[in-house]
Amino acid sequence: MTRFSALSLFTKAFGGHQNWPEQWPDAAPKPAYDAIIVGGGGHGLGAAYYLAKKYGINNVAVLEKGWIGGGNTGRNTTIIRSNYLYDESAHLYDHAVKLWDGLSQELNYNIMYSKRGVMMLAHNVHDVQSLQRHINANRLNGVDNEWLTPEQAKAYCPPLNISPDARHPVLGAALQRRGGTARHDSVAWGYARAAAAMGVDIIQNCAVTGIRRGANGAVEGVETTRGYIASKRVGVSAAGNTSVVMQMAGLDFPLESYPLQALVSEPIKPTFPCVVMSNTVHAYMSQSDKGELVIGAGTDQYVSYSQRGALHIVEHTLAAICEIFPIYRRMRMLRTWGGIVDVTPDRSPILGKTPVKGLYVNCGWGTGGFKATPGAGDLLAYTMAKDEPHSINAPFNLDRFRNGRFIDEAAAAAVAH
Amino acid sequence: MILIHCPYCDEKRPEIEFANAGQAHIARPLDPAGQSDADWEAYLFIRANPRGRHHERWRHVHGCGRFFNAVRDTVTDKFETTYKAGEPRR
Amino acid sequence: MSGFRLETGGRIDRSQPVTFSFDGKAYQGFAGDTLASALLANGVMLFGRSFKYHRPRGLVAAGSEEPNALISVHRGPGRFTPNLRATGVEIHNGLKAFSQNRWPSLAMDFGAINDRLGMFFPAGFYNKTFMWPRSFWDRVYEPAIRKMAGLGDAPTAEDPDVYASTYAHCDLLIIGAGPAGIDAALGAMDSNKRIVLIDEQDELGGGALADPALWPWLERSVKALTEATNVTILTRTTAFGFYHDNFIGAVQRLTDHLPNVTDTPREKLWRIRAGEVVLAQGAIERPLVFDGNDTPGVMLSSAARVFANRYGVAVGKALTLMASHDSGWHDVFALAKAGVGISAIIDVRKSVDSALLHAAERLGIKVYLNHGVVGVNGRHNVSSVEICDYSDQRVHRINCDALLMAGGWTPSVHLWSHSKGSLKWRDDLGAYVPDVPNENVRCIGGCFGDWDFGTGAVIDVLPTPKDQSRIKAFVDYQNDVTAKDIKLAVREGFRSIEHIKRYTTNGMATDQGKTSNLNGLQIASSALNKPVPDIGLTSFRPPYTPQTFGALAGHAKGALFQPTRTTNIDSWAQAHGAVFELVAQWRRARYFPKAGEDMHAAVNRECVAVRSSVGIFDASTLGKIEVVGPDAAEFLNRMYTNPWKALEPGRCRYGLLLKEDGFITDDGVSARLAPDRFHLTTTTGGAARVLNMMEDYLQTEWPDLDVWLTSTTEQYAVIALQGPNARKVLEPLVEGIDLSAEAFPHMAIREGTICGIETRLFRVSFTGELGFEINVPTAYGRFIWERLMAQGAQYDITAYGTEAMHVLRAEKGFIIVGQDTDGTVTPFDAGLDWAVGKKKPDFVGKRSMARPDIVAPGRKQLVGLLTDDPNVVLEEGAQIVAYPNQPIPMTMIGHVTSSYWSETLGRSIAMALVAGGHDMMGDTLYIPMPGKTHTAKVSGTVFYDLEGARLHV
Amino acid sequence: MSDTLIRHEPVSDVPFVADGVRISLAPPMQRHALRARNAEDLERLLKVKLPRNIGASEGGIMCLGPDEWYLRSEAGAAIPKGEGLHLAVTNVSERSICLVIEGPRASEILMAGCPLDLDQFAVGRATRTIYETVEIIILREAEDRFHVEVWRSFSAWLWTAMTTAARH
Repeated sequence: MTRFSALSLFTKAFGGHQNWPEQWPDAAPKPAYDAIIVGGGGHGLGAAYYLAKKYGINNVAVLEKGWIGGGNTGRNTTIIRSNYLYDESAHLYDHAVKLWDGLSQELNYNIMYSKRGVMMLAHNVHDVQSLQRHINANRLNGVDNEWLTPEQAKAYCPPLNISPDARHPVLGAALQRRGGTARHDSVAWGYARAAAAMGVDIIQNCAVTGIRRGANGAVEGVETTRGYIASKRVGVSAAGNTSVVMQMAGLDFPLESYPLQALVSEPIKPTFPCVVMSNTVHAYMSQSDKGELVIGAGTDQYVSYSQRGALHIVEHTLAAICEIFPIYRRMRMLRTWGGIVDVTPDRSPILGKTPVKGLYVNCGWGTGGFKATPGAGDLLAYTMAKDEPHSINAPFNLDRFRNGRFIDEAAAAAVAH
Repeated sequence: MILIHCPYCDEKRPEIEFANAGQAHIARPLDPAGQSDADWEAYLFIRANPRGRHHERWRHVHGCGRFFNAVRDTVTDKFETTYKAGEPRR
Repeated sequence: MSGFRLETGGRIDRSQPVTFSFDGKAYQGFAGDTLASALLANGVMLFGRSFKYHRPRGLVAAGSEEPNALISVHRGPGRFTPNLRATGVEIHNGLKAFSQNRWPSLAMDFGAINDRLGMFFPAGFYNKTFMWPRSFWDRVYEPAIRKMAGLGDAPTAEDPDVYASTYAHCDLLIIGAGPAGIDAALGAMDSNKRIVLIDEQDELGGGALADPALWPWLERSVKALTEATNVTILTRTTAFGFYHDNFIGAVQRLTDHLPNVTDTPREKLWRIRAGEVVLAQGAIERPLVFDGNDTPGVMLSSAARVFANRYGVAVGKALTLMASHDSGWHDVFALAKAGVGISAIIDVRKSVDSALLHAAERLGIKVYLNHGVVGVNGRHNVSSVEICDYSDQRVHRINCDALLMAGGWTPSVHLWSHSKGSLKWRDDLGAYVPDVPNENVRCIGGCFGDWDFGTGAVIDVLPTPKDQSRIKAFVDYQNDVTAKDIKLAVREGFRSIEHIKRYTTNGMATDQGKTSNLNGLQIASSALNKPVPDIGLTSFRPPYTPQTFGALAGHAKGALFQPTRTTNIDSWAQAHGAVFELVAQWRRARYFPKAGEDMHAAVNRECVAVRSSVGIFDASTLGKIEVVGPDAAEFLNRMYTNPWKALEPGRCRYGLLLKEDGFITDDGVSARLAPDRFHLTTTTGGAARVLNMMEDYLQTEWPDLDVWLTSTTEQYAVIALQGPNARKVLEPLVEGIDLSAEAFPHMAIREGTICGIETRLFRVSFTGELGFEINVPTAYGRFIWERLMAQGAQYDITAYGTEAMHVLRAEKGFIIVGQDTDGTVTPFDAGLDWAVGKKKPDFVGKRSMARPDIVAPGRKQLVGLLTDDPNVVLEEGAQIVAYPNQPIPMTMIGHVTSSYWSETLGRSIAMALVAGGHDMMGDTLYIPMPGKTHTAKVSGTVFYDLEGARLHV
Repeated sequence: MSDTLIRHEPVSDVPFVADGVRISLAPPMQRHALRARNAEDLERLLKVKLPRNIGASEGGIMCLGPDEWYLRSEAGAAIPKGEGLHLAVTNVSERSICLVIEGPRASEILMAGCPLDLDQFAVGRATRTIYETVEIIILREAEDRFHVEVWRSFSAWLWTAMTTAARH
């Protein structure tokens, strides 16, 4: 693997950039692997990378039905934060944030992790109570999250409207300074390149059509559009399509998949210094390195795989944005798109073993999977390598829906992920 | 904004008059106490979430107020049919 | 100076000169000019700087596909708009336009250094560097990258303009009013169909506007359509998105073209539901890809024709055409006819239709077949071009001041694709055309690939003897994506067109790739050595062209953003200086400060008044549901945890509602008015949710029950009269109800009149004092309130708000669902076992309460907390630990849900959810806060009048 | 004491008038939600004829759902409760107010926020629907006159929304 650096860029420039090698080879499936990851998003590619890097399993294939990073990895608003309420969530997401830090250097691929800070707005007394509860819990969990007065919030994010006459006045905000954004495509590509360099096969345009199980019920391999591939370890990291894949193994899941839209404005010079989220008004926004305002909209109300959202969702989102940031009313929406988010009954992910031996799952991240990318990848890799969950992802098992041990951030605090 | 045929009003009405109510034909067990934890979990949480033909419930909440059932393709978002609550699965 | 105004021709009104400015310099144009045509007429060729290399750029197109000429418009405070296309800005007197992305000036831009260093910034360069030293990323590299990025400046002040929106319905929606669209409208005009005809330009005609021969027809047609009563014409309107079931979003621009700002809406959002949609959006000409194809003065030949015939502007005095398609020849002939000088026609093809050759000959235009442009001279304007004879690779120079490109045509299938209609590849056009529709929609004319200006060759990059790796042949002008960037992406293993797009950013600029996507596909296809259809097509995403946030938000601004619900008594609270809080959609009085009082002083006074005499509280926002029918009691018995069948008419009961998962979702006191009629109350925020949940069970699980639910939340204003003197205040005003303790005990309801108004009078208390809740028809709420205030004056009756209400209920240990419970709390956790009907075989949520983790020990349970220092009021949301001296992360065993200063008790009180709390009475727990760890003892949740004597007086 | 002194209405009693449209508050009236499996049960109780098709209205009674009717009557008219019968009569007289939208632009103003095709909405037809996010009941009283029933706490918002649309 050619090492990326200013120097290599400089020298290659004089060769007219003619001799850059492939960032990852376009592998064809081998008959068998020690481990297979279904789903070539950031989570799946990350899992393959950590399997090879940390757990010594290099004979790994990542099967992607389309092109890597083409699902939710390439369709989200790239928010990174870990200021979650429950210990389980805080530990899970903070594990990811710790891995984000330094990931560019580790992968030798600049994924542009920008610690611009994530600010969550409180618009009413209930919001204040719930954000205070977060801040206190985060503090004792060693997760940074601090309270800002409206004036402090305005100072941190000048476009913010803190007029007390606003329909939803800002009563304060919770700020996680380590939170921020990253360049979503680069995350997928960086993991792919680093994993491939360690022997992982990245196989695109290869859709899984079946999961073969042996007499004892354990996984033996997967049928794909490019033939049968054997492996006793299969990790499914297919986001919105998880239910479909799991049914191939005869498993029904507590999941529903909804369309989620996001949009960007035309690029403008730096104007928005951080990430702002408002769950009461239902809007969140940041500005990309390219200068676009990146805005997350809500989900549609019905199950859909069409990646096609409704206009009224966008109307409501932009009305909300214009209420919180009135200076942007003349800005223009450049592009909208839809993703498919898989949602569990408690809006927390499922990450661990399944009732089928050798079949592992990472799903249910809803609208918040990107921020967890390195953590989810690492924990899925750990669980597959040891055939048991890491203490961090142990609580995010399937059994909790049977036993009633929910990790329900939303119900607890009406905080959207 | 999809158009939804309300089987009670017998006309297509805009989506914002309706509230989706999740997967259809999941009847509440008559004897909840007699359910195993697994059965109860299935009733509460396990969903088909199919990529394709999907049975779901809608409520014409800002219309006639009725809950009803629908068959919709989740890939095209197109409705195959809608029918009144209590009518057999289609 | 190259561009100039022609003596005659064009649709501009030469009798109406218009004065405007660009970068501070005043210019003159005519009514009907766009900023682009007017500046061209003044010889301006340099319009902007490119995104990455800051290369000087001029116009490429004449329409909304323009990638280069992005400018900002200043229209006074709050009316700054960046990134507008000069080709779409209609000039008016006083228009102030500015170029972008340059410093200090458009002609002299320091950023252009990037161009010199361009070789170090290939596609994806940022992934490969800026990683060392690590700390530099946050502090040096990223800020620098961000500063370079972006196009126009950001708005800095609130936009004073208003925006409108509406729904509309029609039988036939025609999008695009070129010849095809107009013909479609004329054809349907005589039916009884409601027709809407939309076009993004300021007048109908589309391509016909650049073809004077069609103007008489156009005039007749527009007249006919304008007169037809069943045709609605929307100009300056862009259909930007095609959504489910023929639902189209369109934005109409109403005032930007007017010299004076008015108070009429700036733009209007049309949300159109159409029976049938006809797409007639035409096609967009494709540039050719060759070294220097971004030099100002290099533009689409169809654009040059539009400027000449529609605006009476020549883009130069000596034009050269570089063609691979016949259409360019026709353009050039039209230009010659309009009096524009043509120096040569160059065509990559070895042979073309002889008719074209003869026409060129007649006009005396020199023709070079089997030639191609391999270089362009001039930095801010074309001065000459190098052309190569492909037969012998010899290169020679042709002088010209503008170079026209005719690279073939791309049907505008954007909206078709939004609608999920499929596309098929046509090799002869080198383009995708509509195939199978997914909605009731059809494409006609140019966007169907159906045009009459001949054929052409499809090529990716013009052949050149130069070293391909050294030339700058642009594909995406705005994002500075060159052919070699796309080849680099392929070389680095990006094979899907989506990957190539994302890696190179080709087609991701504000023009959404209208002129670049197909060239990009062709180049990728040859680099990958695969036919175009095999490498896919990037998806078309709304909007077709960028649309303002304001238009999409429509009316929803300020007061109209979301309704603020107010009660009938709200106006009184406002008049009496209440401080309000927002609860769900409601606005509620939080406290009523007297002069000099802060919240705590006011709340203390209000609480003491209730405990010592009488207080009055507006409880109108409580949700109410009337449950009527023979099976009413049976239904409630199944819904709530409590038993209801034995409740006698005239009595009330506290009801606890769970979700089927066993967790508390709502509560409230409900009354039985008659054997078959109940008056339910719910929390303020829960009203709609609870009614929907009950309807759900009633309609789908128990349709056999004869019971009906009606929301009466807004039928009644509710006034809570609380305190030892409550009865004395009420007695003189009520008729038909014996208020004595014996006749009207706690938790009873009576119907009668108050001040002559019918009332449902509850004897209930959320304060622990003797209390009544007076329900009267909403319209009379304020009247009754004021009568009670008058009557209570002798007892110093005190209005109190939600904050005092919270303190008073907390002193009694009454919970607030959503504050003391949080969606993970069972009745047992909350200490509400008494409210669960033990004998009932079933109720909603019962089964879930038997799940392993719900019956397991160590669940968080609601308890009281008394701080060792009575003056310390804990923070709501503060976390609780058993051992204070643990390292981070600490093991948290619970959190404070409610915490107040109790003036009545002269100390602080709190409630908390604590793991195993019910077995911890008297234990000391710790609350670590920044700087100090507080200690508190676990107690019961009732802090005042434990035996409840005060309720029953 | 006269009613006007003791009633407080959420919107102005001064009509809004703009080019082609007039928006005004209807006088107080009685409103009842009628529910029953069989329309006959209600007809027997109320001695009136109920429209059978959803969307139909006659004699001040609108059919809003398969088992739901909305009765509007003059203030003071006696409406029996039907105690013990297999039906439900609930008094909701003061739950909502009625805005009268009239004039050639009436349907245009309504369609600014209501997604129904009111050009095709016959005179005499009534339905529950929505205006942006606010639930309403509309009755087309005449070609150019609509009655809009809206819950009181939403009526100020609706008034502003429709008068704003009318001004534009």
